[in-house]
Amino acid sequence: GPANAESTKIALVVKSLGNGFFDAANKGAQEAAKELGDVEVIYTGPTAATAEGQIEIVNSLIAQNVNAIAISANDPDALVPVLKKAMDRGITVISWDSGVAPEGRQMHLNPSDTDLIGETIIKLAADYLPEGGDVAILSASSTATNQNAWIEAAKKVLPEKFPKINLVATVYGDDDSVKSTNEAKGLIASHPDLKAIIAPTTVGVVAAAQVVTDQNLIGKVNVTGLALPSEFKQFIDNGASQAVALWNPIDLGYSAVYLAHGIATGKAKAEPGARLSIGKVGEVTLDDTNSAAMAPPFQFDKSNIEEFSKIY
Amino acid sequence: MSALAKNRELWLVAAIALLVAVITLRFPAFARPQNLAAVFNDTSILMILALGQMAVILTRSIDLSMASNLALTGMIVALTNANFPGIPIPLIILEAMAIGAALGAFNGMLVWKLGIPAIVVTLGTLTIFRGATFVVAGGTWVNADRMSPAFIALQRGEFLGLPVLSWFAIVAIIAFYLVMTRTPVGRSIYAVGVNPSAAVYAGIDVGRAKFIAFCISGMVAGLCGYLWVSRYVIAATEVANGYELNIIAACVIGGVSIAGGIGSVGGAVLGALFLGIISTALPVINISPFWQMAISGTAILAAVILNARSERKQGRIILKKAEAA
Amino acid sequence: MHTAALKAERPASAADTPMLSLSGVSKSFPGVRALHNVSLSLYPGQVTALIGENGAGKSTLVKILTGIYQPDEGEIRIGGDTVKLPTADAAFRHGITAIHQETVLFDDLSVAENIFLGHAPRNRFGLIDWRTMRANAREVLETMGAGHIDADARLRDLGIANKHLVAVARAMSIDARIVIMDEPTAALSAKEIEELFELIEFLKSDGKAILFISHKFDEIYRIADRYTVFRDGEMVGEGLLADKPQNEIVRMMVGRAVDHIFPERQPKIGATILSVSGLSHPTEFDGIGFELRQGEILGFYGLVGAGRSEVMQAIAGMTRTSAGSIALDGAPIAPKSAAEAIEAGIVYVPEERGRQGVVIGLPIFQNVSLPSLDRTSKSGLLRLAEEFSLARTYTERLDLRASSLSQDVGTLSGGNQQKVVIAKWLATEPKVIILDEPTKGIDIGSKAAVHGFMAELVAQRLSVIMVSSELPEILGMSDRVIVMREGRIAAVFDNKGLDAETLVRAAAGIAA
Amino acid sequence: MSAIETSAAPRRIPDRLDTPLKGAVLSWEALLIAVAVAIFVINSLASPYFLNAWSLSDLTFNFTEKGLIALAMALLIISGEIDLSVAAIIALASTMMGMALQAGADTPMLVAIGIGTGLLCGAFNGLLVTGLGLPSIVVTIGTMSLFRGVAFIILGDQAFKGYPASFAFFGQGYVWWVVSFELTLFLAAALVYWFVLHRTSFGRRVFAIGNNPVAAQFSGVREARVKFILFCLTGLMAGVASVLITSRLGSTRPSIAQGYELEVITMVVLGGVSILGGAGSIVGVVLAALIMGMVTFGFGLLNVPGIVMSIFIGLLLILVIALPIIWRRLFGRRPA
Ligand SMILES: Nc1ncnc2c1ncn2[C@@H]1O[C@H](COP(=O)(O)OP(=O)(O)OP(=O)(O)O)[C@@H](O)[C@H]1O
Ligand SMILES: Nc1ncnc2c1ncn2[C@@H]1O[C@H](COP(=O)(O)OP(=O)(O)OP(=O)(O)O)[C@@H](O)[C@H]1O
Ligand SMILES: [Mg+2]
Ligand SMILES: [Mg+2]
Repeated sequence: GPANAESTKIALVVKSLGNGFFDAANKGAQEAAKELGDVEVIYTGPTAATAEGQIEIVNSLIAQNVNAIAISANDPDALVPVLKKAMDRGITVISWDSGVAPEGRQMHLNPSDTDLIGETIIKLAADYLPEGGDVAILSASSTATNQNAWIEAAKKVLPEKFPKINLVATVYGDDDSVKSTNEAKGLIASHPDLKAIIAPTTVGVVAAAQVVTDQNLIGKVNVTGLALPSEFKQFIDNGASQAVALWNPIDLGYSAVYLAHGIATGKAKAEPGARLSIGKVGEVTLDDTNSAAMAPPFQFDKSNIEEFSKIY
Repeated sequence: MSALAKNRELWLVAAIALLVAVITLRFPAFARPQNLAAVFNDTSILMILALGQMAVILTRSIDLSMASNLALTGMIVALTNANFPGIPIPLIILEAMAIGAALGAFNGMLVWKLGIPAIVVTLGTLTIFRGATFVVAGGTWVNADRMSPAFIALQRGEFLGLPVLSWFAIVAIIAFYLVMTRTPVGRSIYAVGVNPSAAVYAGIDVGRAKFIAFCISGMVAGLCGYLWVSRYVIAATEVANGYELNIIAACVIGGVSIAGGIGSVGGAVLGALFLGIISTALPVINISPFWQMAISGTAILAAVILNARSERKQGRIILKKAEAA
Repeated sequence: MHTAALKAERPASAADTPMLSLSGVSKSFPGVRALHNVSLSLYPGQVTALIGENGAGKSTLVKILTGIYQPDEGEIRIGGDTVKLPTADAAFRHGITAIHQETVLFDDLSVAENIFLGHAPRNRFGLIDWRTMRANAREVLETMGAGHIDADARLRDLGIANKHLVAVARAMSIDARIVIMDEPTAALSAKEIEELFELIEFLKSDGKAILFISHKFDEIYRIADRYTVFRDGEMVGEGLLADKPQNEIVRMMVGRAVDHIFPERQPKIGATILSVSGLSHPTEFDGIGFELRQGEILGFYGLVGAGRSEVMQAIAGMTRTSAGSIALDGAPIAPKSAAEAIEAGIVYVPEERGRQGVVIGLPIFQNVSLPSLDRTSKSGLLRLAEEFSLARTYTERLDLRASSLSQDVGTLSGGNQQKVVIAKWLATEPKVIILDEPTKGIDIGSKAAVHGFMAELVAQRLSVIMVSSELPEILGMSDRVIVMREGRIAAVFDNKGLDAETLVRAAAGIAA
Repeated sequence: MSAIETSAAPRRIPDRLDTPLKGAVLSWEALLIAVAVAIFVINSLASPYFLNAWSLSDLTFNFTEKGLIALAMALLIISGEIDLSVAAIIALASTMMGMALQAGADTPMLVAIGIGTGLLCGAFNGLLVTGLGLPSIVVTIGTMSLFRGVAFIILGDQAFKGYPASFAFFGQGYVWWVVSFELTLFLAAALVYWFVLHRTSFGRRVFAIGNNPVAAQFSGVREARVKFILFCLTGLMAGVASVLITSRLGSTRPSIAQGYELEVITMVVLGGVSILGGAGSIVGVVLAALIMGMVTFGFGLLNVPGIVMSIFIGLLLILVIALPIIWRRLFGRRPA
């Protein structure tokens, strides 16, 4: 392998640069690097969230002989060949946040348990709808692995746990503010009885909350989903949203680098059933697809958003 | 063909009416005045941009850099606002227009003074401006909590029952109408596109007219930079990525001839509205959003074919009798 | 001297001091010296005719006076002050207006705007006042006797003559002291020419100085007071027209006796090679029928816009016809493209050299070989040696002046470009060659070369159709002459003792 | 030259004046070679990882697919037309391959379908442009939405995956050592296109049309036919690129190859092809492809964000076009 006498180089490849969630993850990654010592984190990603862009980046990382690549993938399948090539050249590859198909990585770190996220996003809406009613999902891009998995999980729990909640539509805003805005408007227009919009994406949730605010629907339509506290605080404050949830992106970035370092240096081994330490965050256990899940999503509402918006 | 049938704007109005009617069949509330006003408001930015693009296309040029200019200017004004929240919004708007115009002038100078084809210049500045957006913001983004309330609120305010954003569009339409039809500058932009060599004989500096058109499109893109970031309350590198082709498509649907010299303010506005209605209506009538792209592609092709038919050059008609027949 | 003699007869007035004078003006284009040290004076209330052969530099002078071109050297004085005319706008402001030879107008703008673009009336907010503009346009057209033209019509929908009238109206709409007219009558009918002359009389009485360019001597003698003659870019004479008989002016123009230009030849005319009958087009021409015999030069005469080019382009496959038939060597052909016509053995040497003839950007040899590529290449592969030898054979026969065969054809002078154009179609070894205005815009020497070459071609049993608007050329070269008018054949003549007047009458539709 | 000159023996006109060498030194290609060498040297100095067989091999993947399309696009632009729909054609062709895969097609069949779809899309563009006489820039803005739109209609939020192992060779395989199949194909195609453009009568006609379509038609060039063939070729190359990308990604999404069209056109223009038609060379396009590949890969090695690279590419494009113009302004035209 490309182990060398100098520092361990770990690349944190994100879906796109200039996205608040990933910038927060980078913070955690840098923390981990400092803690581990002798680790250099390369924070990189394409400008537009495309698989092709990430492939070019992985190619240049391979050429740089990095020790490990930790990637949040724009496409679970398209990146597999190039990541396989990286592994062939002795580079440790893990995915985090948005996964890669098992053959393209050694392990995957889910920010949280998929089923749990699915349930949480519905619960966030249901908690404020005692009578039940229509809700709709505004997702990111139609190819986003993680969102699709959460939505699947959410649909599964609906009939048993939330019988009064009626999911009327699932639309895609492509993590683009304009598209998300149009889609949110479309949902509101075509479903007059809509009670909540669930956006399990930090871009979509802001767009939806802005639409609700602009159309004076505060109190009528509740926006919820996954949001960065710092970006979303004002919508909790103005009442467009009662509560949202998210895991801690800083911890996520920290964990990704910690795990990648462990596997790259041989301290840890990625195999089903293995328990891997992630330093100050704790430890995770790999399932039979070599995936692990971190903490359950954390909920933000009026009581705590102020505090967290200062952190991430 | 009667004069009526030849009038492109009327055709477009008919097409739009048909489109609205079809949508209304599936979703009756669509044709309600409030909803139509909302569609207009949603399309405001595209309309303003299409007007700027029209000025450039009329001179036989093209501005591929508008969307990038919008992103860069939007980022700069958002940063200005974030760092100096005290600056009044009218000044911010002036700043946006000035920066946009300066970027447009950069394109225009290269076209005018060096004679580089507009498509090459703006293909280059398309990536340069967007890259600069990333650089000026240091790779970060500006979101709602960093923008001042006034920055966000202005276009959402109402005036005479319409959102201020719609008024921006209305003022832009009126201004463009006056400039393009009633000022020597506007007419010289047309003249240059219709026949550049004849324009020289008429005392018009062709390069300068192109330069002015680029300044106009830049200024408009800059203004829309402010409108965009305050509308979607986010200024980021990716803002309006790829939007340049929507702007051109709006012009083309509106009957602006890519060969220059032909096009009207009404046409460009209607072309933008047509696209705006498609993009706002599809989610509403439960047509899969995956159909949207194919539908607008078909609309563009249909518009081009129709326009070409009405534009077809007639023979010179030497035979007197044939003329009468 | 003669001016001095006449002075006594006239009351001394402003008319004797030139309103505009030009001296020592020279202008060169790459490879062409268009003007050399010329001078010219225009007097208030008088019409000065500028006379010279094609390419003598008349239009170049007009462009200098209207700010389109900048002279290399020389001085322009208006009312005694030396002026610079860097742009068309500057010329307007000095009170110079012109009707240019090519109609330089805007097809997609309205008639009114074509007239007033650049000096439109404005309201008190500085905005263009369309209502006044339309009213003014109607007024200008009315005073010119062109009230039938709708000021709101799009120019594209007008015929060529009406377009020309709009160009005249544009010049009239500018309140100018100096009015220049570069062949204003070329596209006008007899009635419109009459109206134009009335207008000129009016301008004269209004004290304007007028420069009038025409190749038609009857017009010149009718309307002009003075003449200036250019030959090969030099001023060779000027004075009062009343003193000068036409033949002297012609001698000045040409520099030698006219009939020596054309080659002597003994036509050996054979059997019919091309026969055309009932050829029609929905809007451009109707019922065209004629025969071309081997070794014959068939002249096609007509006023500009008579439809000759359209007919020829139809025969050569470029234009679709609605009826009629063409037979070559007795076999019917129906070429649907130039490629098919060339294959059959009919080639068309177009009139618009720059647009239809040369491919600027390609070197000379590639221009020459373009229509013959199938012959010079072998199963699609280029063979440069073949191309060079083909190009050399034909260009040297035409005495082309070029530094090398790899020179971009765009760097050649007009006449030499024309030689390349002719060489290129000759190289296809056609049976019938159609030359549309073959000597348009080329100098006298080249003209002689082209005419000589035409004579050579027919001597080699080739058949030639020559479309020309120049009477001497038609009379000097043709064996027979067909006259076209408004898309139809008006008359057919054997060129034996044929005179210019007969042809002109036939072309204009005036009974003998 | 005097006007009247009695011609004695015709003078002999030489074939050429410049020796071919002199022409080559002053050519656009020479400028590009200088730029390419400079970038190569800078990359080698800036990153210790650059001068390495595998790095150089990986580098080629940054331009081979776009470069393949650029070859055909160069001919199309020289003829005075343009095709903005190539990236959309890639998406549609890839989608068709995915559908064929679902229907059980084998590798040769998949390749045939990918290329065939490209060809058909190109023919559709060509028909609209030459048959109806429409401006290609607007036609292809329309078909760009249409082709990708159809891919979205078919695929929606789904993906096609599970391409056979043998299919992976096209985008991931190596012919010999570090020489990938993609690079080999690109070089072979470049040779073919060079030959077609510079050594056949077809290529000559392309130049003639680009310089003066009317005169070319009058000279017996079948303009519509030539342009139609060029649109087909461009579609075909997009189809080929689609096979390579699909193979390299091992899957199909409707959003594949987003934004490639402008990169391809940038490559062509940087290669010295006049956007107004009539001039250009394949050597220039190949060099431009190499330069763009080296710039993006070199910046990548330094972990410079792609967006910052694009500033450089944009500047390079404008500078490379502007420099000769400024040069001519400053020092005047060389006497012929
Ligand atoms: N832009 C130009 N570039 C190169 N040569 C030119 C240009 N304009 C004119 N010439 C050349 O200058 C000479 C004079 O042309 P000009 O048009 O002035 O002739 P003219 O006297 O008006 O002829 P005609 O009676 O045919 O209109 C010709 O040899 C012509 O080919
Ligand atoms: N309606 C028109 N609008 C613009 N240009 C016209 C019109 N009619 C004729 N022309 C121009 O006038 C010229 C002569 O027309 P055309 O070729 O039909 O007639 P022709 O009899 O062949 O004349 P020529 O003597 O010039 O060959 C051409 O350059 C043509 O473009
Ligand atoms: Mg002239
Ligand atoms: Mg003609």
